[in-house]
Amino acid sequence: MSEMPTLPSRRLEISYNIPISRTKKFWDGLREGKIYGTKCRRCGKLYFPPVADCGECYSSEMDWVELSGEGEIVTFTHIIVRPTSFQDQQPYTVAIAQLKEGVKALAWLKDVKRKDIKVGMKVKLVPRVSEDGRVTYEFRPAEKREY
Amino acid sequence: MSEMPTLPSRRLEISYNIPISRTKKFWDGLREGKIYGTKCRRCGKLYFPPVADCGECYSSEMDWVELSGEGEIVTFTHIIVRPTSFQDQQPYTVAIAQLKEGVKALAWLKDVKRKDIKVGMKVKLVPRVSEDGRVTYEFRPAEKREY
Amino acid sequence: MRKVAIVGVGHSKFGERQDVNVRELAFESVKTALEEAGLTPRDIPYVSVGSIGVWYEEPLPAVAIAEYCGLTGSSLIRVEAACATGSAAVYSAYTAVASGYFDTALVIGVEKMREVDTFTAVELMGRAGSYLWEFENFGLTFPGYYALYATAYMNRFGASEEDLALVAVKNHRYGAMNPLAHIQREITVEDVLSSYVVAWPLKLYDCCPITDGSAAVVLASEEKVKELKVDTPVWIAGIGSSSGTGTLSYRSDFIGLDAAVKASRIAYKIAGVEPRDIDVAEVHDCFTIAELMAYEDLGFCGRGEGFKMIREGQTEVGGKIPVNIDGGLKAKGHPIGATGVSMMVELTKQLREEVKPSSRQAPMKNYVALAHNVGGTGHYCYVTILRR
Amino acid sequence: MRKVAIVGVGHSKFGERQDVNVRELAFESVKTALEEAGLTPRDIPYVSVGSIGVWYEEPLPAVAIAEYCGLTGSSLIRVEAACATGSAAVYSAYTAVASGYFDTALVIGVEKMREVDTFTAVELMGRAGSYLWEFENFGLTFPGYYALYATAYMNRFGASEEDLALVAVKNHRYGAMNPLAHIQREITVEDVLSSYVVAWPLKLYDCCPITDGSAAVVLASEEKVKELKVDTPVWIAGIGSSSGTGTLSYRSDFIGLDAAVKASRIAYKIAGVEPRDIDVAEVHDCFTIAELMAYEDLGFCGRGEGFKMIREGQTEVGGKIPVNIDGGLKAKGHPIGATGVSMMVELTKQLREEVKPSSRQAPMKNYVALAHNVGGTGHYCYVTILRR
Ligand SMILES: [Zn+2]
Ligand SMILES: [Zn+2]
Repeated sequence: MSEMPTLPSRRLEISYNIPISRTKKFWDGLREGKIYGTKCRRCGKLYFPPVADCGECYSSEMDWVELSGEGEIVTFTHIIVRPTSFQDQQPYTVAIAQLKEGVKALAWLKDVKRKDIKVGMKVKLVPRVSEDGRVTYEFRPAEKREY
Repeated sequence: MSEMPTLPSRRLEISYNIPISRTKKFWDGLREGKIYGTKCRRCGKLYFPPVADCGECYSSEMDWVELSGEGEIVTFTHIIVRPTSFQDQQPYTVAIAQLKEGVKALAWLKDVKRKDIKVGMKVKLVPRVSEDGRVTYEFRPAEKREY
Repeated sequence: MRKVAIVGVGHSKFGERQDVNVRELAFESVKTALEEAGLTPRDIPYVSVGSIGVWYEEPLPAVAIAEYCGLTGSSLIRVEAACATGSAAVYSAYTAVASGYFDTALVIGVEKMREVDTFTAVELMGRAGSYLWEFENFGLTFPGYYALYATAYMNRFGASEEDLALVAVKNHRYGAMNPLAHIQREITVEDVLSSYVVAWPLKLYDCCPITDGSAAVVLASEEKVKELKVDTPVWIAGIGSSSGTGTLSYRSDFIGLDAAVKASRIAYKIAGVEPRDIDVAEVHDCFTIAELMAYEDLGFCGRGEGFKMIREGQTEVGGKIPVNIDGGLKAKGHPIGATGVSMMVELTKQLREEVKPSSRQAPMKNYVALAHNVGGTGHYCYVTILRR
Repeated sequence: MRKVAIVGVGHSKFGERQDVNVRELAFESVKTALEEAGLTPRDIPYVSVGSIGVWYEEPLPAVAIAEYCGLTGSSLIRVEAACATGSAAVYSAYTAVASGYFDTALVIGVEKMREVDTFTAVELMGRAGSYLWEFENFGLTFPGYYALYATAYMNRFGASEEDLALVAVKNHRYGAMNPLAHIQREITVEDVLSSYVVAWPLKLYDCCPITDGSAAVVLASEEKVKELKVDTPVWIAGIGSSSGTGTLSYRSDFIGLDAAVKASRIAYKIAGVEPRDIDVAEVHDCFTIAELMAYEDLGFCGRGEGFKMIREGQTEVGGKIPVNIDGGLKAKGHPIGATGVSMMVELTKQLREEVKPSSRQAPMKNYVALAHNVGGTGHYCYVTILRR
């Protein structure tokens, strides 16, 4: 910060209670080891992340569809400079993969050395409970192998 | 809060270093027991709170003018329901007074019973250092008296 | 300048809506508005979103909502004018269509305020004045800002706390008839006077609740109105807007809002109408005092006469100018970015004479309606005049 | 639709500006813009302010700035389109004047990002994607979003980290000639490659700095331009805008921005020009990869050929289309709400052929210039074409 004279403001602290009623099955699914997407009953569009309403045909009748989680990396990055709320984490790798059901997913890629990660690499999206109790999901290599 | 299922977000914490270079004399003045306004050297307009540029004639040549602080209450309120960052304060009275130099000021009104506060009451604006070290200013009754 | 009409409206249930996130909440209104207009999201080239945010998790609400509603690819903008944000979003879409740039536009107003606790909401609203000179050391709150006006107004004109309470009683009476209102319950003057003090002289029932909600309107040019064969287009006859100082102590007095006076005079002039021509009005009653000042700022009565209008029932159905007969911000709720758009939805329905129950339908003589939407404490004001 | 011209421009020094607050910073640009136009604040009926806020203390910046600049009473609006906010503010004022509602308008773009620490700024920017699906669990950052594009682009087309570095080297070279730029220092490819990794493959010198700054432009209708006897009005020939999904994984690929392609095609069509007609362009180089994709999205070259343009020096002065010859976001800085307005200021000066030193003045053939302003990672895009 600058050495110009400043007045420190009052600290603002905010956290949100994000409503998940309409996609609760997704979060429950993670705890049961499942990755769900939603599929529009009217037009058939598949969504991941899941949605409760279809932006394509405006139907709100969606079916929950379990995804295989199997896919291929489309792109990735290693995030070194991290936001305040991720300062306690080690640098992490974020990847986007094309899942075999036709949708893409974005998540951390774990259990693989940085130098071994390539576009096109086969991965599997799996549920995970983080050290601090957050229910989330991550990619892992589909199989251990050498490049 | 609701009992609907929610996901608690990451906490956001923000505080600002507010630049005061161009009005530093005001804040220094408070520590010296003085209340300063600024007066445009070109068009003569007097400002309180002070400004570094004149919105009237667009000159940036301003003189610092010490104000008497003497004024009359124009309006006031007692704030009972307080923001998070004022939760440690007792309810407070905010008043706006017309100062005799022709500008108005807004500040807390202290040292007077609520029932004794009236529009038209004579007050004096004085510098103050708060318990937690903030340099600020407040109104006090111009003289102790009965209504 | 092309004529522009409202050709479809949508409105969510207002209230504590922790059953939906901000995208899902917006979808509820967008769906109905598009259906009414007979359009699909792919027919919409321009979308303006009015939302303040900060009390919900998405910092780019326009993008998140456009994605959710299948509107990605449209020309997209988010606007802010404090509590007049909804009207500013309408205005932005209005000039986009009036200029000839687009033939249709969708306006979405939405706010999700109940994802933070009450004191955080009070903090976030309180900061939205002149932070350094009013909040940092003096902890002003939104009720506090209006309380400063209430004290000055009552002192100057001899209005009483009971007069303020009458505004709340009227608006709750109509809110009780509006199934979309946050609070659908009648109250008495005694209820208001005995409710706890929030910022003296304003008590709990002088204040609007903290509300989640969304509203949407579809605008179309005159040619498009013909093409769509819209039965009862509601025309935007004129919009006036103006602003006030951020710092309250820079204001000349505390008995009315200069921005509202100026905005309304511009709107009247453009629309070619006078206050007496208005059949029904929505005014910005975030606090009871605000509605009384609005009567005066809008020229419904002379300065200092607003509290007489409420005493005499002149702003009820059957009175001189029915005001806030949907419950107003006071009972319907004030999801900030949605409020101005919600006013357009209500007035469109009033002008179409389709409000149910009929005790909540204003009688139409001139088919002219007015929306008065204030941002902050007169920091902004937008006045919109509609005509069938 | 009326013709609209830029008749006055102002621009603050960009940089870490903890010597001024947001009001004082805006004043610097507004003063020059009004002086150039020969107008006073009382002549301005409409003000649009582009600013994201959250990193400075005032939640109602438009109100605070209007007050400080003596503009209180004007029709006032704040707009947001993420990092394209400045262009959206221009667009809002443009339609307000083009529609016939106002004869003049003032656009103010301003951001004060250095009042919070760097990691808080990273957090605030990172949240501005799809909060729930990208930030909450995965901590995406703004460099991270663009890094996902860089990886895909390099993998697909065989571009190298050196190619990205060449963008930074070019823009720093011009930034070093621009006294208003945040970073006025030339760098080498080696400097870029050896700087620390922020979000692989992007390194520190692939990223724009965190910058404070303001810019302002005055718009006027054709009649007003005549009345003001403006010597060299710069006309807004066309504005196109579009949007992309908030959630990155909903995108079809990561080698270009759909919103930029669509926005530019709209702008070209309205202006009646083609990419080869552009004499000088400002493109949104928040990261080096973004400039390469911009060449392609704007049709300056084919898909996958952007890195060849930079290798061949085709976007320098003397090349096919000089790009970001004021230093770009990369060296001039990227005070978010100011950036789009700053692009208009620079292009206006280029079209007036008054840029000093002359090594930073693009040669004019058609007197046509283009500004490409992206919000987020293609969440928004505004493309504005100016013509003298
Ligand atoms: Zn569908
Ligand atoms: Zn002056």
